Amino acid sequence: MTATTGFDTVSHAAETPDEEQPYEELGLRDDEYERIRQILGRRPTSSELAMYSIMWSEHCSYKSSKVHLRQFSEKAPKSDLMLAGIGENAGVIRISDDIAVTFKVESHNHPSFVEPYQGAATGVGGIVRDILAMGARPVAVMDPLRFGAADHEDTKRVLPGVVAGVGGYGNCLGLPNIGGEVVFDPCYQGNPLVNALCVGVLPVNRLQNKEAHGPGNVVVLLGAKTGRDGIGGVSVLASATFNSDGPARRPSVQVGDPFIEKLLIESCLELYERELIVGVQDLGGAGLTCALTETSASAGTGMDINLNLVPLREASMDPQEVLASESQERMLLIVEPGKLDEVLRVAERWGVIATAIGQVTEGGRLVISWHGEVVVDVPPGSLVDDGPVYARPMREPADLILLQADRAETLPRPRSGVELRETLLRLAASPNLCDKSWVTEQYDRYVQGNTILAQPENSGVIRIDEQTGLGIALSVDGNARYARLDPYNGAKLALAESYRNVAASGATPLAVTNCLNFGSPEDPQVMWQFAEAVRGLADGCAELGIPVTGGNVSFYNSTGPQAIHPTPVVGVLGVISNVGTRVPMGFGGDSDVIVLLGE
Amino acid sequence: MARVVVDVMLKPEILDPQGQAVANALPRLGVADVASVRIGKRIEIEFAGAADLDRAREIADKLLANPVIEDFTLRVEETPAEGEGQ
Amino acid sequence: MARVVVDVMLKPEILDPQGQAVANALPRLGVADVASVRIGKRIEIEFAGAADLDRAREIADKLLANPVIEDFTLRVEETPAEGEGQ
Amino acid sequence: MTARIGVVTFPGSLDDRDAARAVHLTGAAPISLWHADSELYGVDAVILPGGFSYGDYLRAGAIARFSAVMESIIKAAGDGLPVLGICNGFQVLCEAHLLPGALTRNQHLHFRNRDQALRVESTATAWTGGFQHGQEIVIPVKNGEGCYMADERTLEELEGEGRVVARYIRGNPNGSLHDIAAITNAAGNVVGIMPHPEHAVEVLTGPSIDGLGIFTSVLAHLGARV
Ligand SMILES: Nc1ncnc2c1ncn2[C@@H]1O[C@H](COP(=O)(O)OP(=O)(O)O)[C@@H](O)[C@H]1O
Repeated sequence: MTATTGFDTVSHAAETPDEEQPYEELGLRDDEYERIRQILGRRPTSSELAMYSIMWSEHCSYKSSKVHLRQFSEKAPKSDLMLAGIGENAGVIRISDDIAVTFKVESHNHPSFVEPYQGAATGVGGIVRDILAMGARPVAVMDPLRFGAADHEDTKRVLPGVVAGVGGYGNCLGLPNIGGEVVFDPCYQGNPLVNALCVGVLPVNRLQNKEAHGPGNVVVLLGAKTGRDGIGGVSVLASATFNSDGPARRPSVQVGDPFIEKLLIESCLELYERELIVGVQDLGGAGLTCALTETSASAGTGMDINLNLVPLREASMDPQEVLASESQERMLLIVEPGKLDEVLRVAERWGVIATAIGQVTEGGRLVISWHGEVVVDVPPGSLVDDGPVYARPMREPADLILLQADRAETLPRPRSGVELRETLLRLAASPNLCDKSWVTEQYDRYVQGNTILAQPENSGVIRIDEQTGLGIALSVDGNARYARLDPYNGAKLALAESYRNVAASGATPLAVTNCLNFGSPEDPQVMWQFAEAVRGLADGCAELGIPVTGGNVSFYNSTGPQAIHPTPVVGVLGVISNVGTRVPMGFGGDSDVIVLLGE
Repeated sequence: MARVVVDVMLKPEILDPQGQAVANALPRLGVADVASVRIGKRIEIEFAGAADLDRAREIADKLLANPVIEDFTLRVEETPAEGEGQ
Repeated sequence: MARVVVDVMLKPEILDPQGQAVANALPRLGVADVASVRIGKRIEIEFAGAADLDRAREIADKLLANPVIEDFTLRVEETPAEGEGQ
Repeated sequence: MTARIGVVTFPGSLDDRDAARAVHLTGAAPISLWHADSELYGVDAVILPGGFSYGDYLRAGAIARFSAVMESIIKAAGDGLPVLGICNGFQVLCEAHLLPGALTRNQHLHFRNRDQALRVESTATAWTGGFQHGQEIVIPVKNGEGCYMADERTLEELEGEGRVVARYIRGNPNGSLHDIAAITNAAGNVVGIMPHPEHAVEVLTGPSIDGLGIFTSVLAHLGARV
């Protein structure tokens, strides 16, 4: 570090090639660090190192899953309805000449174990911004949840917090919750799963993209101030060797402010409506780092960013902390200079902070300065597209044969009326089957006035067009016990269940999203489960003729060395031309005939 | 009867949406010189017998504060005689 | 910078379900000698200049407390120097 | 002439579009009113919709009450303008002292959303004239701070003057004193109701269409006044 600036700069990095850097602690391997040095032609600055470590992490780069996820595109039937697919913030499906729908499910598992309320709340907040970034008004959420045993101490702490968090954030945003899952299994004891799905609606011609086109255009940061949220790992370690007296322990918990997010939604929709912006990207897990690199990389442009212009909650933040911060409720906008004033006015009217922090440049370099010194000078594509890709070793779990041999048929059956009664009562009382209204009552299902079906129906149905009655149906399903026994068929089964639920409510299934919750990809047995599940889902989609439009992978879900059951959660979106024809699940009237379809 | 007061505040680096919303509302009330507002909890624990500070600390730690995002301080407070006080 | 602390508590006759929930949970933690728990708000107002107690009282009266259900007290508090404190 | 019913949008209002839809379904014209604009544009009545104005931070309704539009509404309400506060709107009306008492945290401490049975106890308001006295209706309730509180004297006054407009029946969802779901001011033009009539106006989306009565009542009230 230069004595004069007090922080690591590009020129200083060029002068001190041998300075030791904590890349291992940041999760980068020797060869990955070498690659970074090659790309830059020097050692990275501490800010650059932080950025590469974030963007090349499993979470952002999909380095272990990429080779498998390709099947979704390769095997998928071609569809003219898909306006945006894998690679975008969320998939977009056209459902009429002028209306499109976008939906996606994402995980927020680990934060929800540490701080259940905020973890779950910010999980909802994050997926909502993905939907917003496509140009859509969010219209509903769903929440597939997994907890440990219902009577375990940790579950008593985690479950109420998670449910209150999902409700607290979604209710405050005015998003009806139209379905989800609550499943208990000891395998989730130390690692509950909080997946959140959001669906949004947009006029086809309002579809937004994240590309930072047009050199000279202004880069605007919209929303909350940037604080030290969720940067425990990165910033502490990145500054570790530079700070002799040792960095303070930072919180890794993000706190959400749904009120600001609601204002963010309204201001963005007004900006889209009035065609005031060129591009937009949400700030999610990887904060500014991800938003700046993805927007410039996808357009093949560069940027000049003055990081000092970013509104901070704490003045003492380092540049790498600003770049890595996971503060919630922020969006990045690309704006033509002539429209900047109007954009700032819209933000002000809604009470949201908007700040021009730099501009788009030609030449493909992302240059970030701090107190007049350049602290980052990178080709953005190297962070987004050139991350490592691994074909990890895979092996069928050793216990699988035994598990599969232990068949349900060998279990004793109830033989007498008394036994039957006993079995029935046990089933009815089991946490996985019993009434879930303690959870769902905490969610607003009426807001927006378009909820046609919600809990406890097979799928949620939302009216999109009040004139024509056009609507959509959504279901999310997963069965980890099946997936544990047979991940290939388990994933197919989740898809089939979700597909059936949508069909059963009277809609035509159109598209798929998924959240793949697994253990560590470094465990060959987990990797095998993952590969099988992806293969199963891709084959299932090909057989049913509907595409995967997006999703999310969550690895490293385990309690100690014990991985969770493989838990692919599948969401299916359907369209219904007139919601008046929806089919609720209750029996309709007295003399209705009951028919059993199938075997 | 003895009272222990526990003050629970969000850690300084944690976002305080409530405090921020209140601070933003003040100019509309004609108040301009407030730099920031933080909102936390004040919890009064009334002991049947003597005030037990260790007990109270344990309660605060386990039940009242979330150590991931909050700090707390606690102190014994004289209980004002009935009818007194503001 | 100067700080005024406003403590807002529910009036004694108003039911405090949150405090009650905490009180009810105590026996499970092995705490038996707590007579009651009341939960209110602690609000810290940081003034840009000198602490203005009258200003703060006005804010408390108009905005921070609802006189139908709440009482408040307020006081100036020394701001601990950076890095100090608990 | 078509009645013009204002629907206020505060930052964080959520059910404003639903309230406007309900107004529209009864044949009146919904007029959007913006919190920062003190102009009421000559509307015949005003609805403060549900939602989380200012995130419900501090206390629900506490910050919204200080908006420019509320100053005008407080004045107009004094002159007899019909004003309806639904859920968060009810909270704003109490904070603004247009209605007595306060809405506090639900006794069970959870947000609760369910289809709620109510009994209409007063038809002598601008918003309930179209119901039968004692009529039972079902409309959704959804709130975290819906527990109505007031001191004994206020409660006696409300009961004595017949100003309890609706009561929860078959279960009190939040612990409200006297099972109070809705109240009115002495003049009967300002009504606050915790459950959401605007979510019970269409067969497809509501548990009933009982909520329509609120919106048709005010139209009848306005018509009679002309
Ligand atoms: N299981 C999956 N199936 C299909 N697409 C996936 C899956 N996991 C991730 N994707 C896609 O990969 C891209 C990157 O995902 P992600 O990092 O979650 O997006 P974001 O940048 O919005 O956080 C997204 O387009 C996402 O839809």
